[in-house]
Amino acid sequence: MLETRGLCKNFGALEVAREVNFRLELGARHALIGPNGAGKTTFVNLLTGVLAPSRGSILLEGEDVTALAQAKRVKRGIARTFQINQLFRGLTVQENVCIAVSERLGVGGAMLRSAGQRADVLAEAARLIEMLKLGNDTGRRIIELPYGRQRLVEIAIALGLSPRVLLLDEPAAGIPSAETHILLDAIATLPKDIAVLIIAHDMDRVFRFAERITVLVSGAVFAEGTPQEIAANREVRAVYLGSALDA
Amino acid sequence: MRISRILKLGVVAASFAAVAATAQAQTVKIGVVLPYSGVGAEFAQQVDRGMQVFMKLNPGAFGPYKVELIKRDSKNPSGAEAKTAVQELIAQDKVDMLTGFIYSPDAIASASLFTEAKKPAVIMNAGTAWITNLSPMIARVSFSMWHAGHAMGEASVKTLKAKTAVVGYSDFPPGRDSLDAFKRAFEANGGKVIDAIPMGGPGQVPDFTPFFQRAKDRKPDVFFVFVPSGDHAVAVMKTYNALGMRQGGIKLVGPGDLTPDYKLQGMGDEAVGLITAHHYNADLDNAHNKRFVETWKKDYGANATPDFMAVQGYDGMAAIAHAVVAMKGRMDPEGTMNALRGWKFDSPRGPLSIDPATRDIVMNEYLSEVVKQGGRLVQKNIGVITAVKDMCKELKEGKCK
Amino acid sequence: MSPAPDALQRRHRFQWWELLPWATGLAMFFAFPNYLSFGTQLLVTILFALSLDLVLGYAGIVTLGHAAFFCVGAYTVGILAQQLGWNEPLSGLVAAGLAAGIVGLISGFVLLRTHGLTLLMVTLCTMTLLEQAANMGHAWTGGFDGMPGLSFTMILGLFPFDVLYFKSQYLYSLSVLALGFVVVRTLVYSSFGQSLTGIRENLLRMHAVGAPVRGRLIVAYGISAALAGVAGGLFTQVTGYVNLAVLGLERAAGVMIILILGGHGRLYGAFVGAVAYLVLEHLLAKAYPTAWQLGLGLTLVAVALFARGGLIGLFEKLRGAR
Amino acid sequence: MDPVSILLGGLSSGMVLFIVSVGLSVTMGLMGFVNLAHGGFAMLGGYVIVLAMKHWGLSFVPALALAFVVVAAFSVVLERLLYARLYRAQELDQVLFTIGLVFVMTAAVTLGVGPETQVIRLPDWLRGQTDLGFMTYRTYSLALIVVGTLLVIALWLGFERTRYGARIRAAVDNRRMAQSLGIDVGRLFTVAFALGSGLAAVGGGLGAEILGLDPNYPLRYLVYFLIVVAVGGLGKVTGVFFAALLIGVLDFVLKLYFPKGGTLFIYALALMLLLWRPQGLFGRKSA
Repeated sequence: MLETRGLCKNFGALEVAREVNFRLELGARHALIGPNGAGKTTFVNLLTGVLAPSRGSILLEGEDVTALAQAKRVKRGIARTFQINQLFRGLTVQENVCIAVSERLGVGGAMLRSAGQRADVLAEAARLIEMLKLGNDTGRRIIELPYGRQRLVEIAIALGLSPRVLLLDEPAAGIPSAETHILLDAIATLPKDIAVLIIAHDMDRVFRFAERITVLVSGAVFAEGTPQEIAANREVRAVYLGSALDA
Repeated sequence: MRISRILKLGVVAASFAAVAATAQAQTVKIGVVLPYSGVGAEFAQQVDRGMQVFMKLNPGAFGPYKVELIKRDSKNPSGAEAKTAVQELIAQDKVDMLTGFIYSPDAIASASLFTEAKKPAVIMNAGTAWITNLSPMIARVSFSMWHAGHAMGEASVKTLKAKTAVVGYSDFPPGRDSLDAFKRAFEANGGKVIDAIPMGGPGQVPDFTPFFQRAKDRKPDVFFVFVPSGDHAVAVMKTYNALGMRQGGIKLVGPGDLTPDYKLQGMGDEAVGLITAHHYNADLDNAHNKRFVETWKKDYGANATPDFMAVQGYDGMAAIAHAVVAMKGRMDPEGTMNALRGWKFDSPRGPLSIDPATRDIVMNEYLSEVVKQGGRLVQKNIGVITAVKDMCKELKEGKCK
Repeated sequence: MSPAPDALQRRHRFQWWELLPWATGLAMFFAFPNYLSFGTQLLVTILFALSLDLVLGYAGIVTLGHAAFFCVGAYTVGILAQQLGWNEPLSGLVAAGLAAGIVGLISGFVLLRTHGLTLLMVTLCTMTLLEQAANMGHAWTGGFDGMPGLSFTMILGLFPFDVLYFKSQYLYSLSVLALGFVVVRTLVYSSFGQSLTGIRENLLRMHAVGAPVRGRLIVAYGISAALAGVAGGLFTQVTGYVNLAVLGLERAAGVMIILILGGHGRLYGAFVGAVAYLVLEHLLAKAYPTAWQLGLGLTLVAVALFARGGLIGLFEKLRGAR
Repeated sequence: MDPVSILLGGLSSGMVLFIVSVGLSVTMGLMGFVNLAHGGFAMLGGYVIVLAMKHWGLSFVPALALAFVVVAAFSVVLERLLYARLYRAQELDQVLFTIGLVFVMTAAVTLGVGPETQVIRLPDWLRGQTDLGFMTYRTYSLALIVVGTLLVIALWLGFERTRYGARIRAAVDNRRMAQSLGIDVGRLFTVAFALGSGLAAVGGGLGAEILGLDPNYPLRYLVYFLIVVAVGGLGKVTGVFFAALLIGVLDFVLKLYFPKGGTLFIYALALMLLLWRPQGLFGRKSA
């Protein structure tokens, strides 16, 4: 589905991605883990087109999208969330989701009809808001919400794009543990043919969710396999997992 | 909504009927439009004070008639503000006449109103030559850029014996008018203008060095400079001296805007030797001027000096007084204009009159040189050209046709 | 209590108090027939500020050069009338809007690659360039002396421009402003307007939802420029005069200040700001004729420090606190 | 026309631009604060000099030093009381605030001193012409070139060779990183702001001979200062220096040879430079 070949990125002498060969299969539930500074977010930025790779290529369903602009990749079905919330802070939850949905439905540039009268957009937004249990906050502005709830809006926006590939950059970070189930439920109800790549720190959850795990260290793929394989991999335990797993 | 009432800058009612016994209650309303705030405030002050000194020195000038001055701020030289002020003075305050107008755009924008409403206007400064052609209701007591420019062109050849000249001018209408006027007269008398250098817009005082460097390299006999009166002039003197142009044998000449009277002392010795042509300077030697300057210094401080704008305010009031008395306080527009046509007056600037044909001023142009006398800088009279008309209209140049 | 989910629909619906400005505008016409000249200038200023609101308030493009488009519109009408004798007012306004809109699209295409300080600078440079060009082309523009005696035919063939009493001019300007307002209101409440707000609020996210950000900005810039051009054309028509003073930093900064004072990105900020600014200016000019800038400056500093969102923002806050 | 005098003329006006603008560049680069009131500090400096020379009989050079101290101190007060509240505000609020501040400064000077242009009397040794051996040239221009050169060397050394300079550079490059390294960025800014404003004051005084001095000074030259900063690159001392010289010389040459174009060229040039390199001619491309 989504594939990288020999992906490299450096900032001057600093290499943040080295020869990354990576495959995300159709319907995959894939996790990307690695220590801080391993280049996980950089990798997402490369996939979505925020950054241009220094070398290598990115393929979506076998088609080279390396040179494609960010917006065009979104149109082809790559959506993401950010590690640090990137929301329209002065707008309401409803408006936040509507903006994403409007773009997906191709009416983001429509000038004549009031956004409040786009029944299709509003219905879709309402569905997503309900799904993420944000119904009570629909009309509230982002800055009025606690961080955890904002996190859910972040997910709602990504889902509003009806992605085929969904890249979740530490989606659970900042959500109180009592509410993480909302997030997990939402992910669980995603259509099966969506490929999901989740970057996470919470190993426990990763191992429950993921069917496949890639370990990134210093910008390079260190290991890849099923959760069992990764858990059993001594080297991985040595460089990274050790403490996290024991904890 | 009280916005509109707030608009009035201030209504200053002034009664100058010295003879308290007059029973005549005819009040003539005069709208005064000047830039009381903003960059032109200094000019407005000169004109305003000139008007006041006239009324103080000539308490009986209006005869038995009462005159009410309604002052309005024209702010920036956009024309639009002035036009709004004029429109409201006419529609609301029902003025009989209008006066003031420092900036040419203010007079130009308002001209159609004078015609439409049939309100005579006495222009106290605005110097673009063709302003008087815009409306039959306009009479001008100030000057046109052609008065001094043409006089200086003539005098440069005849008096200063110059053969070549370079002109430097601020690149806006008065500057271009000055260039045309000087060049026309200078070349008509056998001289040759070898370069004309636009020196930036009037809005800001530029660094004159590159322009003056260019002029210096051309080695002309005279360097004629027109810049807006005031701050530009100080910078001109500085640069002229700093580049050593005087030692290079290049005479700096220009209209009197180069030597604004109230800034003259501040220019220092660098101004000595500067030659200008103008219709007024505070050092003019006549009885009227002596009294004018004396009163000015008494009222506004020993360091205050009237300049050409001040005397224009003075003469403007004189013209209005003449019209009021001639019309016996009933300001029929045609009659008022007829009264102004051919009006003669002995002003601090010498004898002047209004040309009946063009309604523009006819006056003397004085050629003067800045000299040091008793520790002060003084403008020494070195020649007079009498009864100068606006040569732009006489010669039917450009827009003056 | 959080607002109901249909808040968006309700907010975009026309509300009774939105008639107030127009009712006031009409009431002014009957109540102060002698002050219509000032009123007309006020209406033109509101339209100009409204056009700026679209880019500055909604799309978050911080520009200091918006006077350039006002100027293009003003000179389009002036030059058409003076050089070609084209003095039918309505088509003149259309021409002004078109000319300014085209200039807006082209300059937007070139300038909107930059942002922040650089954008501030390039817009400022563009405006200054235009100012210089207008002075150099004084054979066409009249430079500082401007174009005197411009006259226009009757509006719709029915109402003559009266240079002395601004009755037709006032109503004409009020109608044009109303029209312009409908355009802006429709735009900002549309999905397009929503996406502009998105760009202002979070550029990164806007890219990530797949919006063609630059294209949207250029279109918004072009529309806004066209409106500013209409305001400029209107200015020339009602004043019957135009000179170089339509340009320059003071005018550009002035309209920006008006908008921010009223509250940018708030649709009615332009109205409140223009009225407040002009009243303030006149009040202060009356009290301190030569230094009204002091009071104005202090007011601006106070607004920047304590009243983000301008006067309307302040009003919203007070209402919210109650 | 001889190229040397053209070069000298352009360099001297470029030096003035540099001295005034360098502080603006540092503060804008450091805090990302759009300080449109910077020219106001230059103007205040000029007025301090005028008043000190007139009323206290100070001579030119001590008056310059006094202007630096007074304006720097005044700017610290403003910075702590007002500017600091707006560091996290939107660009727009900063623009509004600083324009308001310019109005206040302009009005205060108009009320207190008067609307007219002030003349700073230069000492005799700075007036007239100096014989350079191969040519004579305006003494003051030569002095400006010397002062500007010394200043840029001093600033360069200060930035590159002292700990404080290293901190400022670090903070310009990456503020968050600098903070996490334990640098007190707030205090750093206060110091840089005071230094920048003080330098502006000196520039206002030194430049009065060329740029004039009156209450409308801050707005009149704002565009020029901003162009220098934008072209030079934010927070780059040497960048601002070369940008100022480049603009000074180009402006001079263009005015000399094509006076008809007015200042058209310099704006066109700045526009093209900024579109070509939005981060400035000497600025580093941000990642």
